[in-house]
Amino acid sequence: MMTPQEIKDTQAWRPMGLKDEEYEKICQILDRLPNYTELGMYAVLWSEHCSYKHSRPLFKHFPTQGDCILVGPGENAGAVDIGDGLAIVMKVESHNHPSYVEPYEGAATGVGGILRDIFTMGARPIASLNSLRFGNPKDEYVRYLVRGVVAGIGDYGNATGVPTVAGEISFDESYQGNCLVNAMSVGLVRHDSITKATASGVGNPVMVVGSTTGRDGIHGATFASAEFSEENEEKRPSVQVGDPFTEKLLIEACLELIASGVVVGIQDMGAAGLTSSSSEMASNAGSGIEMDLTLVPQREEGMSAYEIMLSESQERMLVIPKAGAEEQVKEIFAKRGLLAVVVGKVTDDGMLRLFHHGELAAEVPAKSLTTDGAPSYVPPAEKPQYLEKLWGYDFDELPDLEHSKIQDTFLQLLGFSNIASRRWVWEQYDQMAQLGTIVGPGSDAGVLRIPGTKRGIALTIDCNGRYCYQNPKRGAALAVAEAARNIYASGAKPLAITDGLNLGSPERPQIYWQLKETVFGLAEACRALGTPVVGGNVSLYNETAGEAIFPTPVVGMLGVFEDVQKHATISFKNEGDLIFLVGENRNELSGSEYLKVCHDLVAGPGPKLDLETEKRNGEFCHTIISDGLVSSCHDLSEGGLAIGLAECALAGEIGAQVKLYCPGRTDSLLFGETQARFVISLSEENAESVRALAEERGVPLSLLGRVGGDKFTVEIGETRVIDGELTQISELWNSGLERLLGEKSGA
Amino acid sequence: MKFAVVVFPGTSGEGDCIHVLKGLLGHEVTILSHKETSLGDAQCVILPGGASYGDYLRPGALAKSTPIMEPIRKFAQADGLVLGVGNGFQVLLEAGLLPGAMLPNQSLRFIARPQLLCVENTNIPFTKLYQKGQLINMPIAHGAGNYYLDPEGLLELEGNGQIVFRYADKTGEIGDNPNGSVGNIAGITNPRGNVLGMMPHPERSTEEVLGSTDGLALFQGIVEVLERGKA
Amino acid sequence: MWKAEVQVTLKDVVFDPQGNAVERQLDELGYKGVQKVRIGKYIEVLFDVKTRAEAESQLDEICKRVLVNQVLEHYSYQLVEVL
Amino acid sequence: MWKAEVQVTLKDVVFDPQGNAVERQLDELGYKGVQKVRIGKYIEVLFDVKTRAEAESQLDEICKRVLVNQVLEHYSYQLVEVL
Ligand SMILES: Nc1ncnc2c1ncn2[C@@H]1O[C@H](COP(=O)(O)OP(=O)(O)O)[C@@H](O)[C@H]1O
Ligand SMILES: [Mg+2]
Repeated sequence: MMTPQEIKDTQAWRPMGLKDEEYEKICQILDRLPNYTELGMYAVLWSEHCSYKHSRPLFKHFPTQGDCILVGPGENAGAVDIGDGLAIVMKVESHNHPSYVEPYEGAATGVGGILRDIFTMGARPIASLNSLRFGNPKDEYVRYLVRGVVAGIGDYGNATGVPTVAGEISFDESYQGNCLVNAMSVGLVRHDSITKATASGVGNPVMVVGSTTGRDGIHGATFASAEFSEENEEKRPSVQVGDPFTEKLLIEACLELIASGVVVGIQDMGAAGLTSSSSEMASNAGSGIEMDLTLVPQREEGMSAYEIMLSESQERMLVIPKAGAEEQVKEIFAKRGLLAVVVGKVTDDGMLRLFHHGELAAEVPAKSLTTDGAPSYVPPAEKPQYLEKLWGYDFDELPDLEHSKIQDTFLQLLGFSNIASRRWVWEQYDQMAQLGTIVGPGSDAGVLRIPGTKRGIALTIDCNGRYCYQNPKRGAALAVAEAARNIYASGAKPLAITDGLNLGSPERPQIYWQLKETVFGLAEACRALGTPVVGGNVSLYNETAGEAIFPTPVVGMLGVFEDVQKHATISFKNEGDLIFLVGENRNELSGSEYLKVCHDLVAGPGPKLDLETEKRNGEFCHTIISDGLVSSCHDLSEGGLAIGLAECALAGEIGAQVKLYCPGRTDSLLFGETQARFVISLSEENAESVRALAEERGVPLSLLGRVGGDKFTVEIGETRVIDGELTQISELWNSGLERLLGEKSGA
Repeated sequence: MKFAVVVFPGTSGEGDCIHVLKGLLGHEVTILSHKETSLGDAQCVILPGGASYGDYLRPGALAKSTPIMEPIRKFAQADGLVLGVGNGFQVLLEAGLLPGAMLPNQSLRFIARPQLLCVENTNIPFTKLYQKGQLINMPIAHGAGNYYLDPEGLLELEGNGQIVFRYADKTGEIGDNPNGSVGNIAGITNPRGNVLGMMPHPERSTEEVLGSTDGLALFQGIVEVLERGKA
Repeated sequence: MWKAEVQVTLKDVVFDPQGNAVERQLDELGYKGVQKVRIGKYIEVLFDVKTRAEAESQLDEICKRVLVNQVLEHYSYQLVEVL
Repeated sequence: MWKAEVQVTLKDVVFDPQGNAVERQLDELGYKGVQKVRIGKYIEVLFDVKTRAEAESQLDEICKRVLVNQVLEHYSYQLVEVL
């Protein structure tokens, strides 16, 4: 191993991803030259993945306070009060790079990591969600990625007994060389059991629990902070094999341990393993930690201090119990065949001090490693040029859709990768485990009941990357708006969000501009809709060969029901029900799937945003659902009105007859993606009350048609422009994804 | 009634069974760890779903040789009622308490969805409250439900009426097979009819809000038989 | 120390869904020469015992009790002494 | 015709959760001599080609493209001529 002087002479920090000035800063902090182990620890923790050094200064813009917020950003996950002394803990995390290299294990370990963030807080994981982006499925490698990622997410969640209740998946060339795999996990905890990552109480023992430590995944965090390149492919073994079995044992052991009341602090070992967990816990408590690395259970011979500190072996946690409780901790883990070993103790000098084979291997101020101590940058920002071109597009140039072509266009969209039913995906996920799921995937939001109460929660995760590309700020706000709409449409009240920011390299001014705008957009929408941010994840450097992905800020939102029986689904239900549109159609096409699929065009600034209208229309839907006035409710998103209506009919396996009046363009009426709209169905007898309420609230409401029969038809004026047997369009829609993924022959 | 639910390391379906047996039906339920060597005074033993040992090696392969399996074997020999659901069925197969074995689903994908079944045998305690030929709706959720048995074994199974459930489609025809199982088999019993293994989840179809109540009759059937036995 | 290399294969009469899927995929990719693919397990077990006989008898038991499902599978193995 | 017998194993540095769980279970069952278990795949591929060279070059390609995940796995094989 290199000496400190050799490090200095050979500039060994550079290949580790540290800048020269960062090395200088380390020398200042230590007031000496760092040794190799210390340098490695700084390199990993000061990577973008761990320190958010390019994004952190922006976080202050997020609203993070609210009556229901129990734990905001900064902990392993946020915690939100849902009443009755209960809280929901939630967080999103990305595993984009590992999943691109090894989709099955990359995605699986992503799920494992986010589950640990949840049960670390003392919460039992009760639901998972995921948000996925891939390139064009025509490409063989893309199909391989999709298959592997979905199976990996499924198998890990299924084996740990956590249901997947919602998610999203979409395809665009922008993700061709860089897929996105964001996993979200949600847990339930009593307020008084919420546990934090803190190493307080001088003299308390520090214990490593769970799996053994090996050489796997060393430098995974720096890997996730670098752009994709050939060279990176060589660092491959930083992907690991997930171990859902051990994870399940770990969940049960940790929850039992926390319930026993002896835990002072607990932290999972995610990116940068022992280094990040120990320094964060010490830093949170303002304490120090001293460890003898020789005591860390190792699965390989001859591991160095550097390797032990940087290993990202999965399914491990760091626990600080009260002094004297060591045996109790060991027993809880041993019962399940898991290790629990004292490796050190809490000190009061703020230092992270590590011994290995009797020698001092590293000694650094714990705080200097964490986000508080890491450097942070405000890089230059510059509005990208492509925007002017997009925004300058004149939609009058575009010929409107002829009536005779509508049917074919409708069918084409219905079977298209971004619109066809996601059944192929969610059927690989156990949606019902734990028997809490009242509405699983296939509606607008997943709905769960909360055992022992009348309450329930609604969960969704959303983002339209193309909108964000066309206008990052507005697109980000629209992601929040869409999530809220999905919550409202299920009958719940939006409470809070967790976000996952996926963008390109912040070191490029145009991307940093996107990042800034994205944060502003999220913040603005969260303020307007009253949903604070309780935590999130940042994944930057999502680019290949200098091409960045669409900025993709995924928004995971939590909503709450006082009475979960009063929820709605998207399915049309009763013959004869009236169908109404809530909200207004605008004459706009920008950002739509239609424009992309049928005209291969991305133009304009995306759909307009009006947060007040979003709130008004959403709350209106929430009210009529709570009052039991509607049979179904569905918000309109990709594919617009025609597709949204068809989705309600297809989900309910019942036909619908719709009559539209077309004052503007036909294509935007049918397929435009104007926001703040919902389709509801209700019985004739409830129509008056719903109309009256709409009027009172100033919500536009228009009658579209009736539910019934076994056909789906749409008329414009006197012309029938869409006319399909439900069974036929159902086949097209249900098998669309399978066909595109080349899985149709299946068995 | 006294039910015992067996929990192997990694098992996750015990909560669903307890919710139904205790929460909905009001019976006594004890949890038995895999290390237990006695079933206590349980009147019916349930091996629940969820991936024991992470489904490593083969589903059920590592659970089958745990200590608890010995008393279960004896209990079954003494005509005690044993129900294996999902992973529990796989354990019963691996342990040889039921004939045959499980292969990965033919699609090689995990599949979770509502599923129609046809009840073929109503002469056993578990299904006495169903009608022969009745079409029932129960969710499935498994990665290896592709039941295999050699042709001679299959003939014997058919001859003895040991096939209890088969997959069926909306029209009531046998088919819509989700996993490629031989003969569209979804559940089987032993020759004496006191051990039932099935891939569909009756405990997940016991409440209208969860989509179906068709599984309730299975538990009620068990209770009826046990009550009569006691009287 | 003895190292066992165990091959576990599906019996010929048992349909192999995984092998079949790979076979079809290879065909689609244009490997027309590929006639058949069967997928089994390859398990390495390291024994810390003195004699080959000891290793062998333990291995046989382990295969039958845990590693192999004899309803579906066959197995064969090589045992080699390692330092 | 040529028959390839391919052993696919996890790279040494990669942790094998399955093997680890089997190892622990064998220990519980009292097989104290078992030191380590690693679980991989054993794949048989039958080629209808004339020469060993042909079979070999196809096999290598197939392993890399389909059978083996080189991020995590190694492979080795034997090729034998069959009638
Ligand atoms: N990756 C996924 N995992 C689980 N469920 C998914 C996934 N992708 C989509 N779904 C489900 O499919 C349905 C349709 O998805 P989407 O079109 O994104 O809905 P929406 O437009 O209402 O957000 C939703 O119920 C969603 O939860
Ligand atoms: Mg929606």
